[in-house]
This record gives sequence, C-alpha cells and structure tokens, in this order.
Amino acid sequence: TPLGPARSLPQGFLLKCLEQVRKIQADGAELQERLCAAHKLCHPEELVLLGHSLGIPQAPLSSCSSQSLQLTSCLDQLHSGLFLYEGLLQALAGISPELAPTLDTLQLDITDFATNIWLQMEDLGVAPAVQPTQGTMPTFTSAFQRRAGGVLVASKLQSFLELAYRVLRYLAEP
Amino acid sequence: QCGHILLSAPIVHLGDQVMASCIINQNCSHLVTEWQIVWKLEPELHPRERQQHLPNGTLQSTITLPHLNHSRVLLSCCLHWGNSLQILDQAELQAGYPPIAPHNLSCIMNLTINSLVCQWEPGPDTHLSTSFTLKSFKSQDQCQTQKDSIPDCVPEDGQSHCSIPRKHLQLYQDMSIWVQARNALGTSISPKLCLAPMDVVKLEPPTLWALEPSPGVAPPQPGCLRLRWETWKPSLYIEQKCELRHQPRLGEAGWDLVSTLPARIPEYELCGLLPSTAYTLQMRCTRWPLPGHWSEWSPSLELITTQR
Amino acid sequence: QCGHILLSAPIVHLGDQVMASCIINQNCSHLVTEWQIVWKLEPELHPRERQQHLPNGTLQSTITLPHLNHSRVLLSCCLHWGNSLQILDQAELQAGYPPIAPHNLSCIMNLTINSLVCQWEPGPDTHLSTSFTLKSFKSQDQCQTQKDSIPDCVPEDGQSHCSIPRKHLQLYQDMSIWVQARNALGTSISPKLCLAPMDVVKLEPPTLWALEPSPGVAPPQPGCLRLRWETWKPSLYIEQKCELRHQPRLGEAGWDLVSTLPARIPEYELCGLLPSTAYTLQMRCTRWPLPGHWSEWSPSLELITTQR
Repeated sequence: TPLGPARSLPQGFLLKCLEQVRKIQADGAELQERLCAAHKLCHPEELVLLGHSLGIPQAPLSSCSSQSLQLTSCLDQLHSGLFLYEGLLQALAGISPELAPTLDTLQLDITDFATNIWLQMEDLGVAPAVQPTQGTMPTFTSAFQRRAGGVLVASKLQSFLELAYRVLRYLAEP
Repeated sequence: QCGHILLSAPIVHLGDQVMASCIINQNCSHLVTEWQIVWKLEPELHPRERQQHLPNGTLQSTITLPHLNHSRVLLSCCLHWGNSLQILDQAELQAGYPPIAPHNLSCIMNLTINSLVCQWEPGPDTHLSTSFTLKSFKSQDQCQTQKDSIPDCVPEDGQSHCSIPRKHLQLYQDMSIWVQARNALGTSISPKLCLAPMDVVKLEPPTLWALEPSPGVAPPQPGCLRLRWETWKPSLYIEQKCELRHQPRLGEAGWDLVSTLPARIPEYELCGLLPSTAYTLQMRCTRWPLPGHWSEWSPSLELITTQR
Repeated sequence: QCGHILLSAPIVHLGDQVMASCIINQNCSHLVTEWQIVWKLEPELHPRERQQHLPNGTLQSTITLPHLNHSRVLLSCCLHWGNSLQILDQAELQAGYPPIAPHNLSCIMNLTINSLVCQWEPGPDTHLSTSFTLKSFKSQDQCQTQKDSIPDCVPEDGQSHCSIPRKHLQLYQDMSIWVQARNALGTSISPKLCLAPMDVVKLEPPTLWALEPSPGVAPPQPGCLRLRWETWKPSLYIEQKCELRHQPRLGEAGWDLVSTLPARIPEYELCGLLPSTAYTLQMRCTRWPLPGHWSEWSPSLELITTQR
C-alpha cells in the first residue's frame, strides 16, 4: 500500500538525503572530468552503441515522478537503483590507478546513501523482506571498455540522481 | 645459572609491599670468597632482609619492601668474588597506578583528510606503559547495539588523538565511540559517545573578498562596506549558514556579530559602521540546518568605509 | 564485442611505421546507419587507410602511419549512428626511445642516515615509462665475481638517487654497483663502480670556535688568530685530516688555504694575517689516510686580528 502523505518522512532524513545526493553528484562529476581529461572520453552520447553491446542497465525511477509519486515503491526504486550503481562501479574496479580513489569515494558515498534509505524504509515498516541481490553485471574486457563503461555509468547515475533530487526536494518542501 | 631473582610481582601498585628473593645455587659456592648474597638497589633502598642456607646447599636471600614508592627499582643480586662484587642476576620492579577513565572525548569529521578525528584527555601519569585504543562500532538504534564492527584505532605513541579513515565510516549513521586505556594494573574506558560522523563535521573557513567598485554601480553609502564571500569549495554540497564579525582596526571596540548569513549570495552590504574607518572583518560557517561544528574564523579582511 | 582495434605494436621507436586495424563484427552492422569505419586520431593525423568488407560480413579498416613522430597517439575506431559518431574501441599508441646507459654514477656513504647514497644522470627523456634500478653485489675480488647479492634499490618515482641501507652493506668490503634503465623498448646499464662504502664516506663539517682570551695566557700576536675546532662527533672513530680556509671579510682577496691540519688539537694559532682585520674562516675534514670524501665547508667563523 502506498505510504501515507509525504509528511511521514522525517525532515532530517530528507535533508540528509539531499546532502548525500549533492555529494554523489559532485563525486560523479569528478569521475567524468577525470575520464575526459585522461582518456578524451567526454561525451556519453559517443558511447551509446558500445553501451548497448556491454549491456549497461538503467535504474528505473518511475514511481518517483511528480505526476504519479508512490512513496514506498519510490523509496524502493531509489534503494535498488543505488544498489545497482554500487554493483556497476564495482565491476569497473581496476579502471586505472589515477581514477581508483575517485571511484572508491563514489562507491562509499553511494553505499552510505543506500543504507540510509533502507534503514528509513525499515523504520517505516515498508522495507522488502530481503535485501536485493546484485544481478549479472556487464563484463568489461579491456581498459577501454572499463573507461567507456565509467563514462556511461557516471552519466546514467547523474540522470538518476537528478530525478532523485527532484523528488526529495518535493518531499522536503514544508 | 649461578643466581636467580624471583619477584612477588614485577609490576605493583605504588605503595604496595613487594618481596624479592635471590637464590644462588651450589655450583657457584666453590668460586666465591664470601658465601653471602649482597643486594644492590637503584635507587638505594634499605629493605628488610632474611638470608638462609637451604638444606640442598643453595643460599637464598629474601628482601621485603613494605611500601614501594618508586616507580622503577633496579634490583641486582651479587656475591663477593676476590675484591669485586659480582652481579649474578638483575630484575626491574615497576610501580604505578591503573589508568583512570580517559575523559573529554570529542570527535570532528575532517573532510580534508576524510577522517573522523577523535581526541581525549588521557588522565594523570600512571608511571607505567599505558596503551590507549579508540574503539567504535556502527549502530542503527542510537548506539544501543552493535551492527557492524570498526577496526580499533591505535594512536601513535604518546598521542591522545586518533583518526578513523572514511572507508570504515558510514557518515550518516550513528556510531558508538569510546577510548580504552590499559596497563599492567588494569583497564578503564571513557564514557561512550554516540554520533553520526557528518553531524560533527567541521568545515574549513570561508574566504572573504572586498567588492571592487564597478562602473554603473553606486558606491556604498557612508558607513557601509560592500563585500562577498565564498564557502570552502569541498563543502559546496553541504547546506550552511555563516556569521560575520567586524571591529574597527584601531581602538578598543570588541567584535560586532552579524549572524545567520546565507552561505551563498553574490554580494553583501554591511552598514551602520563609522564612516571613513578601517575595519577588520572575519567570517565562519557551519553546516545548517543539519548539525555540525562552526569552522574557524576566516583570515581577516581589512576594509575602509567611505567618507560622509 | 562490437568493434576492436589491433595494433602492430602498442609501443614503437619514434619514427617507426605503425599499422592499426579496426574490425567491426556483424552483430553491430544492423544498428548503424552508415556501414563505414571512421577513425579519430588525437593528435589529428592523416594516415593511409584501406577499408574492406570481409567474407564473414565483418568490416575491417587498416591505417598505416609511416613515421610515427608523436610520443602519444589516441586512436578511436568509430561508426556513424544516427547523427552521432559512436566510439567502439580506443587504443593508445606510444612511441619513444630505448634508454641510453645512465652515466655519472657516484656514491657517498652517509653516516647520518647510515646508508650508501648513489646518484646518476638518467640521460635524455625516452618519452616512455622508464624504470631505474640501482643494482649491486658484494665481492671479494675487486668486483670480478659476485659473492653475496644485495637487494635492488628502487628509487622513488622520477628520482635519480637511491639509498642502500646499512644492513645490506659490508662497509669495508668492495661492492660492485651499477644502474639499470629499462622501458618497453630496451634495457641499458651504466658503467659499474667498484668501491667499499667506507672509502666514499662523506663526513659532516667540523665546528670552528674562537678561543676566548684567558687570564695568564698572553693574547695572540698582532696579525694572528687563536681558534679551535671539533670534528663531527659521530666521526670521532675515524682518523681524519682537515683544512682551513680564510679570507678578509671585506675586499676582494680570495681564500687562503692551510691544509693537512690534524683533526684533534686543543688550539691553533693562525698567523701571517693583516692586523686588526676581520677574517672569515671555514674548515672541512676528510677521512685520512684512508680514503674518503671531503666534508662540506663548515659554517663561517668571523674573527678580528689584534692591532699592531
């Protein structure tokens, strides 16, 4: 059953989420800047075909759109999306020594954010019975694929976060 | 082995009684000129002594120090040999106190080194080698129960602070933190803190700038100053509030405070000041409305208000 | 995999010819609008290209860069897709030189850090990642044959010096030392040194003092100075000789040198100087008669000669 009115989400939780989204966006932007500077991979649009062949999934946030907001499944989609991006970023491990610290920070921040959402869902008694398990991840067979994968994952993550930010902002409005 | 010292306890509480005995076995007796144990104590003490020849031919001397009030005593068990005193064994006695509970534990999340830095007061010297360990665990119920463990943080020798790196932290979840002090005489732990690292974040100070007069923009009113500021770049993602303090550069006037200023505005006009007077301004910011520590005050900005 | 670049060699000599081909397999063809490979080169180059449809439906394009004179070229194999150019694979071409033999290898035994510090000239930039390793072995026949091995000494990135710690050294035995430079195009080694670490010891400078006039001792003659010195304390066990240089503080006169002075004497009177003139004095010492390097000159001592 969809959650009651948005007021049931504590303001502190929403403010923290907004802060975390901004941090992850900053981390993601740094990863994109470094990939562009170091490997001239600056435009995800140039890698769409490769993305198809690598099979990099997109995390849905359909329940979070302002027209049809269903809070419980929106929170669930937020958590599952973050969990997916955790897995995708892990699959990119070994991308390059220079990018590893940026990737680690991004993963830590995403894991923190996913945990916060899960705990909030538990507090509200709407958490799924079982934590999600990671589906099959794309395999990146070359350094180029890991870098191109990094660009694609970072770009999909940014659009995911943009949507998340909008819904969290809406929920945080007094 | 010719001679051997046995201690009732190598480490005792200051003021406690200690007994030490030295046993010289037979295969030493034929060598010596005077078959009598001599103790050398450093610092010099004069304990009660009882010396006896045991049936199996060994010689034993036992000394008692009723109240050991030195933190270190070096005991040497000796025998006369020719005109020299031969040291056959040595032992060190240590005395001190068990550690009292470390106190004033406080932590700050430092975004520059990306670590939670905790510090504490170690308490009085115990005279013994005492190790301090910063312990913590992640919790999801206001620190009632442990969810995940966190590796102990061992400070560098003699330091009363320790830094827990980002990879062991969940920045937005509560964690229980305390300090354990341990030496040979006991262990004690500090009161426990329960905090989420981001809630104790301390930002670097903002930067203050004068606003250069620009064509087409009226100069500031007499007794006003126009300035702008930028919060610390790595904290852009954190919502903050700031406060500004100002005082005339000369004279005895204290600081005046302008609080609850927004972190990000293009420019700011400060009025109500004395005209054509040099002012010193400083600013600091804090995470807000979410909790956090105030940053240090920024370096000073010196500005002069316009004439009347 | 949709597209794949193959290089004749990922790293070549500058000026060599390189060939690269990109193969787009069939499972990509249904997606694209224009079934034609487009190369993007960074920096921009215009190689000869041959593109062909292979029997198995794959598309292959081969480019030839006759003389590669850029140390880095980023190759991207692309296809038109809608109105965008899709990158399917990327490869980096590197060109440079094999390393020439490092030269001017010299070593100094540093008693402060208790290590043998060797430095060398790396030679011109090879444009490729080149690793330098300080190699050595202990020998007992003037470095003809290796007796014991010594672990390789790997300098920090970009550094042209390395320190072999005391525990790997036999200070009074010969050891053979050389530098190896290696990159993808080759390996080269420097001429070998054969030395015993103590024979290249470099001491810290001695310390110079003025001798205070003392009652019952006649003041120095006009044009003379009385002083004393102490060699660097940790080198007391080393027999040394020293030399003193002096020059009037003002004026253009160069240094005068007093050589072969003993390392340890209670005091020394330097004469033959201009009366009532301020002099600057410095001293250095070296292991002697056994071989060693001169220390740096000591800090200056300023003294004034007595009047006539």
